[in-house]
Amino acid sequence: MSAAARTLAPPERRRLAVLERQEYGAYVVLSCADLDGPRPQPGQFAMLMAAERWGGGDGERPFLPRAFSVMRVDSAPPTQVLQFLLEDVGPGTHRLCELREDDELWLLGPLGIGFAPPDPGPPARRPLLVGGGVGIAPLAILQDELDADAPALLGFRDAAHAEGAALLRATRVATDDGSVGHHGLVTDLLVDELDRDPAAEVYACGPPAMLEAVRALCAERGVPAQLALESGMACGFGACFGCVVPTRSGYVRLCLDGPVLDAAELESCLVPGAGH
Amino acid sequence: MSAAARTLAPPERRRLAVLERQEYGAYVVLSCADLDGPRPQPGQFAMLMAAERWGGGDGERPFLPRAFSVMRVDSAPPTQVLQFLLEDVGPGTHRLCELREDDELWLLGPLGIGFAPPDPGPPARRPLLVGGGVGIAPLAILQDELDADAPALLGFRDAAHAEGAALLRATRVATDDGSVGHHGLVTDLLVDELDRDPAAEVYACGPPAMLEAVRALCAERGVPAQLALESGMACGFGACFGCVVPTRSGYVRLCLDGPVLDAAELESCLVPGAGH
Amino acid sequence: MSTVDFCGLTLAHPIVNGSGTFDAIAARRAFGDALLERFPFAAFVSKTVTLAPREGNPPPRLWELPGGLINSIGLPNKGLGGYLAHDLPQLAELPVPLVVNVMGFTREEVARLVEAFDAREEVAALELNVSCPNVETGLVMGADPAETAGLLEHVRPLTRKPLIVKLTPNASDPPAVAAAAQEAGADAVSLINTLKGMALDPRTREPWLGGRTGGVSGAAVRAIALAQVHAVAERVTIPIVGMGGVQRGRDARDLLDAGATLVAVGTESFREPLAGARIAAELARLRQQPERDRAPATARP
Amino acid sequence: MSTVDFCGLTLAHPIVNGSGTFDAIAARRAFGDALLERFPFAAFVSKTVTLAPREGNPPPRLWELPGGLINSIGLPNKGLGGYLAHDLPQLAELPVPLVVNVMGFTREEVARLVEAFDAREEVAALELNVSCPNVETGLVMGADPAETAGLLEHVRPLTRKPLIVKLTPNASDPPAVAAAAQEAGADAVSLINTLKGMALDPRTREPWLGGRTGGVSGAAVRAIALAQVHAVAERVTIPIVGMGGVQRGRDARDLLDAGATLVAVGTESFREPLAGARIAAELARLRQQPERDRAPATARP
Ligand SMILES: Cc1cc2nc3c(=O)[nH]c(=O)nc-3n(C[C@H](O)[C@H](O)[C@H](O)COP(=O)(O)OP(=O)(O)OC[C@H]3O[C@@H](n4cnc5c(N)ncnc54)[C@H](O)[C@@H]3O)c2cc1C
Ligand SMILES: Cc1cc2nc3c(=O)[nH]c(=O)nc-3n(C[C@H](O)[C@H](O)[C@H](O)COP(=O)(O)OP(=O)(O)OC[C@H]3O[C@@H](n4cnc5c(N)ncnc54)[C@H](O)[C@@H]3O)c2cc1C
Ligand SMILES: Cc1cc2nc3c(=O)[nH]c(=O)nc-3n(C[C@H](O)[C@H](O)[C@H](O)COP(=O)(O)O)c2cc1C
Ligand SMILES: Cc1cc2nc3c(=O)[nH]c(=O)nc-3n(C[C@H](O)[C@H](O)[C@H](O)COP(=O)(O)O)c2cc1C
Ligand code: FES
Ligand code: FES
Repeated sequence: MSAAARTLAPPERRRLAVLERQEYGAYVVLSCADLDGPRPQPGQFAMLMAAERWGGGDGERPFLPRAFSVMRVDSAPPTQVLQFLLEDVGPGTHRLCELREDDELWLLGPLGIGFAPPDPGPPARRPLLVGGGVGIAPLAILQDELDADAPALLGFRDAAHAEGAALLRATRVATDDGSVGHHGLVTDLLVDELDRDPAAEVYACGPPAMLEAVRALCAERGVPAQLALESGMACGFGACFGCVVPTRSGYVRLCLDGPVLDAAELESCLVPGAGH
Repeated sequence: MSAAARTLAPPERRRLAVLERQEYGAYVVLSCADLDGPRPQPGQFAMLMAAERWGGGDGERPFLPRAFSVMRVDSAPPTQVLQFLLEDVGPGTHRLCELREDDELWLLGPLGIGFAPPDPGPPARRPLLVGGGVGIAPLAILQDELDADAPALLGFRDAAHAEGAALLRATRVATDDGSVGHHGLVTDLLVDELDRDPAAEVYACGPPAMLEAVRALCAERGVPAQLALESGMACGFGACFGCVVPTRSGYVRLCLDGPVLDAAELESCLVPGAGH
Repeated sequence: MSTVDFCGLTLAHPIVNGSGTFDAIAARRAFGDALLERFPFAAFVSKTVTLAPREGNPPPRLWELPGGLINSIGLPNKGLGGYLAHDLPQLAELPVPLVVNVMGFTREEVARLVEAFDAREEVAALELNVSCPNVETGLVMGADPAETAGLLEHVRPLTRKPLIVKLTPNASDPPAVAAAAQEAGADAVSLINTLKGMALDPRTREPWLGGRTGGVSGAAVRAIALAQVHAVAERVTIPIVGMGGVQRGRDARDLLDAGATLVAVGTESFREPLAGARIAAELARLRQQPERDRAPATARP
Repeated sequence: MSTVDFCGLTLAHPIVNGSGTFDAIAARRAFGDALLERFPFAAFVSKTVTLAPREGNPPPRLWELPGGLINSIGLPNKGLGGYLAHDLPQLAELPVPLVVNVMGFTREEVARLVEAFDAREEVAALELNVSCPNVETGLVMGADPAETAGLLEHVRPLTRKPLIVKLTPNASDPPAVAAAAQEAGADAVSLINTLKGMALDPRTREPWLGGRTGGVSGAAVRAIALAQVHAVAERVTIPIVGMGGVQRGRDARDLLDAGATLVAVGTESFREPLAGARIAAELARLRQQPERDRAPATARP
């Protein structure tokens, strides 16, 4: 597989203004002005914290910054706008979801290694994007960068979450409760696609259980897959050794050697403590 | 002197909505709807904290509630509105000064013992109100309750702070920088008033140095004085023993046996740690 | 909610107060009898009583921390005589059992306090505050297993009332101290007391607190308290009163799951006088429907 | 800013990193050589090195606290051989002196580490992490004065490089341990290491951390660190590296005024990689114009 993608981050965190806050059902999209930041690669992430009052929430948290995939980059020089997709699951995401236009946040990034560009082949393989829940975020920027509109198979809990599908193109949706699209798992859609044409390369991000199902399926069918994982992070730049995930070559710091990992490196995606 | 004034507080803190936020130069006045709260006495105080994000400010504070004198009660049944006068001097007051209409705060109160009603005499003594800086707050509600408009002698640092004088009636103002009114200390004005007519009873609140000057002056002239002191408080209802001030009868908890103390009980108003 | 048995006492729920963090007599002055109707604790633990009266440390006595507080109150109290004459009758009016916390600077002092309260049937149990140096040996009683055992052997025979030993966290091995206390006849242990902390005056650069150093409490010590309660629970079989930074039902549940029988609320009462009642209610809810906590679990499909 | 002398090393300012809280090699991968141009610390302290390689504790390794963090990283490292072969050459490229932090489970292990680094001139000083049990005696070296003295006597003769002993706060009497270290020839002490803490999984009710317990750091421990640094400074004459919860110039100044010569920044670097540089600048400003801090003093007339 071709070289993975890392754009270096400036070591200084940047104070960015929120330009826009949009709601997509259960999700919030924050657009931030990052004028002189480097352009992130699909799959890279940033550490974010509100510039004001990062703390004093439930249980006197948050304190540490939080990791978020870059969902989309919108560069109309001189301005570069970074978009993030947020789901309120605790004090950190809650605080960020509260931010309104002109509020500010601290951003460190872009961080980590993103998705590697599709293998030119031969054999030529069509990219398939597979996302679950808020894990669809890095697939949006990836879809933007891929020449053709790669099909995006997206799984959600319910209709409110499925509204997030509007952020991608060429989508097929599955919901746990059947309220939208296929009633079942997104991996059902993946099986379906791979049955139609196995010459595919899978790019996936989502909760551990979903990623594990994707990994097992692709392994079984010999389909290459790049998986964007999650784990609890304190720093995002390799300082704390807190974000390790087990791989065939031992623990790796997900913030440094991931978050995108080649499925072949993983025995399992069920990282203890991740993805809650 | 007649019995000091304490209205009991309900043991449950109340969540109040901010109805209005006004600025008076360097000060902020918050008006809060306290429908079913008891009516506070002049000189009583409340413990306040923002209902959301009380924390995450400078140095990861605030954490504990903060004490504030009730500045004014505006009862047009069924609604009772409590007003507080705030000066931003640190993370707690900063957060409260940030609150806008419809934001909510937690209030516990009314707490402590307020000013005792004027001694009926004989000899009859005219009430004189002496305030410094944000210490003018309890004098406003006191002036409202006193039959006639008792003269209020008010000292401020500069013109921006002196705008607070608009909150009282019958005021004579002194400023440290001479930008408004008398160029000098508020005690100069007090000397002046006492020279004109020594048959007075003084009600004072302000920074320690000012209170101490008032105390010494009144002691020297045999003028009775009630002083509203300050000290660092954690609880406001006698639980922590943290707010003690030294009196002739030993340490007393200012939140329980004050904040208004009879000047005769004090050797000095310079309470260590208080007032900055 | 189901009642809790603690050393033979039957309590309405597992939430009590930490000694010195709630003055029921003062609170009644501030809140009136409404306090008795809504009393937040299942038992009341009174502030440390010493043999002689103490006026406490000079102010300032408080310094706020991130999610916490340093206090250097200095154990002000009326002394044994004053407590018996003035405080005990009023505390006896509370709707819950009374636990009296005592401290002495010699074993003999502790013995006299224990004897005095053993004689009072208003007193349901005794808590020994051993976070102070023994002036005879110079060792902090609660930091040294032998010191603690020696103290217990000395006072255990003097009362049949439950004896709770309150451990200090400023020790290399609190579980060893707890084990020594159990060996020597303690009926229960309580922990944690405050951690030693300090602040400097922003201007003078001298220690801010009149007592120079003080004790750290509040949310900031929560994880330290949980670790110590868990470690002590692995060493002793007697019941544990767990405390340290409890703000919510889930914090109380953590301590109970770590091995505590009761949970004490301290600093949080400063922020909310009825915090104890709220926490007891939250705890009851959590126990009925633990899934509540799982909300985040399903937050992502 | 005026330079600082520390055990004969001349440093550009008093701010360094806490061992294990900044991986300069990893940071260079994330930030490139821009890191070297803006390097935030006046000296670099590397993560604890052990004789044998360690992969560290199973995840999860982190739990967030009010104003802090529990970590159970478990000292992952390439071992002495791997460090010498891979890390040392890269760390030697840093624009600041290198302090190597080592830990052994026996005195002999520590001795071998000290000897190995004594031989490398890339290494400016050594820090001994004594927060672990001596497998021979079962005692935590840094919690017991005699253990610490014994270790020092064993390794002191092996190097002329400055030896810094990193103290654990989980001890009854850190000043006594510091005094023992000085007696036995330590050139400096550093404190505080992390406080023992724990968290339970909200769902399983089992310990959250793969290592079951972990170490508490961050703003939550600031006041505890200041108290211990102040107490140690009253007992020893050798220089002190103070750390624990430093987020701002004023936190650093508190530790310096309490007796520290250098201040280390740990957890705050996770929130801001260049925190060390910011704090050094804030400190310099505070020292030029201490009145800055007085602002609140005059906030009320
Ligand atoms: C590389 C990467 C990219 C990501 N991209 C996105 C994204 O694009 N959009 C998005 O919404 N999210 C994303 N996440 C997840 C996001 O970082 C987390 O949802 C966020 O950190 C949660 O913080 P919180 O305070 O809101 O919730 P927390 O309270 O931190 O809860 C989140 C989970 O952490 C655990 N937890 C609970 N309490 C604690 C505690 N005290 N300390 C430690 N863990 C605790 C539990 O398992 C809980 O379910 C990404 C994560 C990574 C690593
Ligand atoms: C009875 C009473 C009535 C009051 N009425 C009013 C009022 O009407 N209006 C009003 O504006 N104010 C009033 N105050 C004062 C008000 O309570 C304080 O200004 C407020 O608590 C300051 O909190 P802060 O977080 O803004 O500032 P802080 O940061 O708490 O600073 C305030 C002072 O506290 C000290 N300090 C600094 N850091 C700490 C720390 N970490 N821990 C403890 N102390 C610290 C310093 O001396 C500092 O100058 C009253 C106080 C009392 C006791
Ligand atoms: C202001 C204050 C006073 C205290 N006084 C006492 C005391 O007199 N005796 C005692 O044993 N513990 C005392 N403590 C310790 C508490 O009982 C409790 O152990 C500690 O505060 C931890 O609980 P918390 O974090 O919930 O406050 C005091 C704590 C505080 C904050
Ligand atoms: C994630 C993490 C890893 C650490 N690893 C080490 C280590 O390897 N060796 C060591 O001596 N101290 C280690 N420490 C302790 C720090 O060096 C420092 O003593 C402690 O974190 C207190 O400082 P702080 O509050 O600024 O973080 C570690 C701390 C953290 C948070
Ligand atoms: S998050 Fe700190 S090393 Fe990865
Ligand atoms: S503020 Fe707690 S006793 Fe007065």
